[in-house]
Amino acid sequence: MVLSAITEFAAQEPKIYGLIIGLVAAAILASVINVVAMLLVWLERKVMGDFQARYGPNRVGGRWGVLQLGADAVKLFTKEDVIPRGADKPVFVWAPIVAVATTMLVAGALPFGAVIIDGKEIPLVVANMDISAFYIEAALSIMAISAFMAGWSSNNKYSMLGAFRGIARMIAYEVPMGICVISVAIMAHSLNVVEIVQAQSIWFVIAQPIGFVIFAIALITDLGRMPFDQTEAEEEIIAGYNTEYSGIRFGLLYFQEYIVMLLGSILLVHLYLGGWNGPVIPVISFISPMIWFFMKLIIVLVALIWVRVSLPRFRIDQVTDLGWKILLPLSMVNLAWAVVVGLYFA
Amino acid sequence: MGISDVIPLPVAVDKELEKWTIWGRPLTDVWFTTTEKIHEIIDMGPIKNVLNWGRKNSLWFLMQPMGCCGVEMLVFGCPHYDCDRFGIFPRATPRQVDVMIISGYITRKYLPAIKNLWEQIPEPKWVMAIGECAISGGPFYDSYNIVNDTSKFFPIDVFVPGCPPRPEKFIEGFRALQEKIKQREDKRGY
Amino acid sequence: MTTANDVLSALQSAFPGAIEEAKVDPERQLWATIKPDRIVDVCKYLRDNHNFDHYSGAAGVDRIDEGLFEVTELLASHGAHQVVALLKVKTPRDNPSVKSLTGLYWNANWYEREIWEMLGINFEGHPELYPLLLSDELMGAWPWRKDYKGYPDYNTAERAIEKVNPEGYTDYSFTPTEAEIKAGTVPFERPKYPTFREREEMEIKGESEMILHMGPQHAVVPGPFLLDILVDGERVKKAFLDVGYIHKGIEKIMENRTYTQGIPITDRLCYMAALTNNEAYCGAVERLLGIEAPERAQYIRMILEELSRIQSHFLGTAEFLTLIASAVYSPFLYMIIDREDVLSCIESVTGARINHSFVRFGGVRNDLPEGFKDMTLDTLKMIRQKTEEYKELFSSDSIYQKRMEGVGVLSPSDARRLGVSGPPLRASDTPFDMRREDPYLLYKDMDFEVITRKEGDSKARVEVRLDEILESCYIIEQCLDQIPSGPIMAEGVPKRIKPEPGEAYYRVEDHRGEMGFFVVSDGSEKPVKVKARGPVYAYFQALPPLLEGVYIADVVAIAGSMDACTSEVDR
Amino acid sequence: MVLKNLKMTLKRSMSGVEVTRLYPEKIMDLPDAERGVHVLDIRKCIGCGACARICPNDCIELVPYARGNPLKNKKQQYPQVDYGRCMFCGLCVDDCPASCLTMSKVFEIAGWNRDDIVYSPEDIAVGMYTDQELAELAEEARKAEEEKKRKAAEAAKAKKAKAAKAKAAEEGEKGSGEKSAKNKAE
Repeated sequence: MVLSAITEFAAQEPKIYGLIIGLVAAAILASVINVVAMLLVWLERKVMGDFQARYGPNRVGGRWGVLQLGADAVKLFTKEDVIPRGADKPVFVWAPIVAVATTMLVAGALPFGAVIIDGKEIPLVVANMDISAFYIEAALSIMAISAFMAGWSSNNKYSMLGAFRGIARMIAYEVPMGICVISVAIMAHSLNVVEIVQAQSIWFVIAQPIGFVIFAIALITDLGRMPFDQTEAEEEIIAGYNTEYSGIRFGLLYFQEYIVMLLGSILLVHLYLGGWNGPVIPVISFISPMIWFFMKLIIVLVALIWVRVSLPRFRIDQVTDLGWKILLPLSMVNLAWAVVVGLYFA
Repeated sequence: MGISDVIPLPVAVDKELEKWTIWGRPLTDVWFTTTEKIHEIIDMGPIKNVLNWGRKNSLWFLMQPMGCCGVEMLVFGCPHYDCDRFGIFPRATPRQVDVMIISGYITRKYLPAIKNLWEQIPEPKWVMAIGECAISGGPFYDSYNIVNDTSKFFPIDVFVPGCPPRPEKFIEGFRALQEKIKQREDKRGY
Repeated sequence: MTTANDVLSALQSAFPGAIEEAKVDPERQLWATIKPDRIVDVCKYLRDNHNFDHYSGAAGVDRIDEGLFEVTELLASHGAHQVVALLKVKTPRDNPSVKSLTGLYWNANWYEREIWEMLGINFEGHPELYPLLLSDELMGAWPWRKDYKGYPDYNTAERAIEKVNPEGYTDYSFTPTEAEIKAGTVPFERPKYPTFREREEMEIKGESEMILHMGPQHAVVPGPFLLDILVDGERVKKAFLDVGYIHKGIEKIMENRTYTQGIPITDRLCYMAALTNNEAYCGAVERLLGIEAPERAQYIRMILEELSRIQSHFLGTAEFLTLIASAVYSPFLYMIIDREDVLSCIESVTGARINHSFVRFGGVRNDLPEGFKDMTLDTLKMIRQKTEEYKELFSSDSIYQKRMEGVGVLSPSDARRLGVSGPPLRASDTPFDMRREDPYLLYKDMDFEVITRKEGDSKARVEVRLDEILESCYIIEQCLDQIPSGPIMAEGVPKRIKPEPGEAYYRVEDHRGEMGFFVVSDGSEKPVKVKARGPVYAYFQALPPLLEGVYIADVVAIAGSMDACTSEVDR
Repeated sequence: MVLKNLKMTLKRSMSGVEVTRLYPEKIMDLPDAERGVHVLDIRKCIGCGACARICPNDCIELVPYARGNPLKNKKQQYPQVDYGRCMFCGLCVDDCPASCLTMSKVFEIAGWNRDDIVYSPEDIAVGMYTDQELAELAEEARKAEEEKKRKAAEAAKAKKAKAAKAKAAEEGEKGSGEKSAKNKAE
């Protein structure tokens, strides 16, 4: 009864129906992503503990400490909201919102795996665009702007230094990262992430090893994780651009970091590790792409945490040096390689 | 100043609503309300327990080593004692912490600085005195430059003796604070 | 080889009449009282002709009975000979004034400023005589004078006045009471240290410059101190240092305790080197008493001090790692894990993790427990293996090399001029180690190497520390082999310590450098003056010139590689 | 290259050893020399106050304690330790002539209030007298007291008798006394 009404409505007003479905999907996506990001924080603390011969959270919520992040969230979201005197109030208030909003924009275009129905692969993506790879790349760089807003508006010298560092780093690394995405697109003959995944009969990590390394480094830089966390280097500039943020606003920035980490890893999996591609598992063929996708994702996430606990931090000038002097030329080489292999031998 | 003051409701509705109660209070108090009233309601009900559960399990402290106890504070965060087990976590900026550990001698010169730090911490916040110097001046009680009684300046919730206290004592102190928060006995009354 | 007698005779012939009284006691120490107007000449002569290029401090003594202040200058040499010259200058109590040595020795600056603010002795020719450790309100009270009446001041907390300043923060001031003004214990003049605003107005020249206030609370610091750095973008142009945030007045407190009660206080001087501080203080008092610890006690002391050196070097390196990496950086945590093992070895003997209060006059507190040897040997084996691993890590990793090589370079001549000692000095190609230079305990029987490096940068300093850990392991193994049985306390040590009137200076190799205690006794139960010459004081003084022209990230790397301990600076 | 670092952490992770001392559940083995909370052997304490005199921090105060040994002086006082000031240096233990003050391995003394960390003799004492023992001892003390009183009374009696004797003797020597008085007058 209801179903038939809906189908009728969909047939009559396809545009409005599409809009409603899109909004519902976006809402589900936003809440799911937040929960997953919280799980990710928990995962990081546990894995970090494992690397460091300790346990990590194991008190709150049973033996595994799964509710630790719940406690953190409750605390952060009920803390006093301080806007420092002398801060540029509107910008200060909007910075975390912009940060989270841009991550959601990225999330909209990223496929979160795929399901197989009737032998047909259906990617789980909210907005399937022709240029989604490029769109994601562009939206990721907007995040540096939100960090800059946060740093600039705080009326704090440490924040400002962090913001400047963020911008300098972003400029140095967006270029090689963009070139890497282009190389991938050339090889896949498409800028659509879904098509890029489908084009990977051979994973691009094998076809373009240099590109993979450059993209991985640039991605870590974009995420602002060790050894590239100069924007919030605790030992140098206190907490960088979020020094003055507290309570719920800091909570947003804090979780946003992890959401970006999740999305960045998904992007890496899609572009280089063959996304959800993998041999179909017979019994549960319905979700077998999802299983492959999540396995790859978790390996990438753990690797990111592993790098974080084991490497010391670069100085900001060394970071930009690395970006301009090494990664950029190498990405050019990679581009040439991609053009040669992708266009002439394919 | 609530919504009801601005937009007068029809009398009939008002009367009907007055009969409804929540946690023994008229619903109108909650429904058309001010911030203070919300706080009152939260204080009464079980929501406060949930909030306090979150707060007590996520005590981030200010990384502010001041003396011998500072060294043990460092060790307290390291694998052998692993404060992360309890959700305790060091942060470098006062804006993002809940607990300030006074881990050493407060001198006349340092008192204004540490008081500023305390004022920068957003509510709810707690303070712990760790080590003799923070409690009473310790070995330096008769010095010309030491503030003896720290509790005159800070609402200290937990006193942890030791010179310096073993890292276990830091855990003990934090657990005492958690218990205090749970029982709503802390000095500032959260 | 120059001996103290040679120096004395040379001085007497060069400056007839300038030396009022002199003695040589013990062999390598020259005590002389110099006429106040000739002190600069004498020091210049000693520096130029007898290699006294190491200014290791100055102590001011208040001789209230005689109506005099004495300022004792401690001069030594960086390895050319082992003589320590302790040159005394006397000045009347009313209107005291002494000639400044800042023209001769760069690092005399802080020592003289400290004596000035504590005792009120004016130093003629000192370039910047403004407060160092004390806050402005205590200036002029001269707290180290024997007739300082504000002492003991139990009521500081009650007298504090709260006032909200224009920036919205609460200021505290301790305004003196009427009674205190009458009693004359309060400031009569207040030379001001420049405030933040004044400094910013003075120093900032260009549009792109700003002053970054690192501290008093900052993640970089091992204790509160204020490092103002004038930065242009990411480059540091100039650095200013303000210490004294945890000035506790240890030297004054020790004057009000008996000799025995002073031992636990020396622990708190620098908590990482509690055992060597004990050793230096007890050594000085033993010299005054004329006793010597039995052989077994000396071995026990050596074992524990070397163990303590290992843990201190581990912590120093680990802290440095957090500063160039972050607090979640794993090798830092691994070092702390290894350090815990060493700590439990020490704890099994002394019963405390950090502040041991273990050394006693003429012996040690208790004997080694059973099974200590096996436990220690096992730990040492593990430590050796781990240290080798860390060394390999440092030498092979390219990020480390980028962050450490050529950062904060101290040339050998600069290092000597700035008065630095310990690992930073040895990293600058100067084999200067008290264990070799002025052997105390039984170090003269031990076989070990003084580690040096040529480069003088942060990397060299870290490598010196790691190598010293290996050397310490070797020394401990020798000690454990050779340790005899016997008593652990010397005979005839009185229960109430009352040394004969006199002075003694005793220096040891702290984990961070040269640590010396200068103790003056007047025959009573309490010392007249205890002066601690700490190594970190010298490092800190050398920090601002080192920081010029580096990046902000390097500020923490350099400060960390120095392995500073604020508690000892402020005392 | 940076691979060395990565290898090191991976190795540690693979070894799977957690070094964490699970404190609230398990307390690590502390050495015998550990300097923790004081232990006062109340039967041995002689209340000399040597510990209070040697204490550099002035944290030991001698206070009266009701459950002390009634056999001894009733005004005897026992050490009360203020752990808000004690720096666990062990000088008091070294200096105790009756070796009744020692330090234990207990270290858990955190308190909610400043008063919670002041430990009266009752909190640190071991070998405390039970009520029965205390009653017996009190009885003994009472007996001793009575004995003492009796003796005192006897002594007083004896003294009185002696005094009476002396008086009698004096009276016998009255003559000479008068003489001396005379001499004095002169």
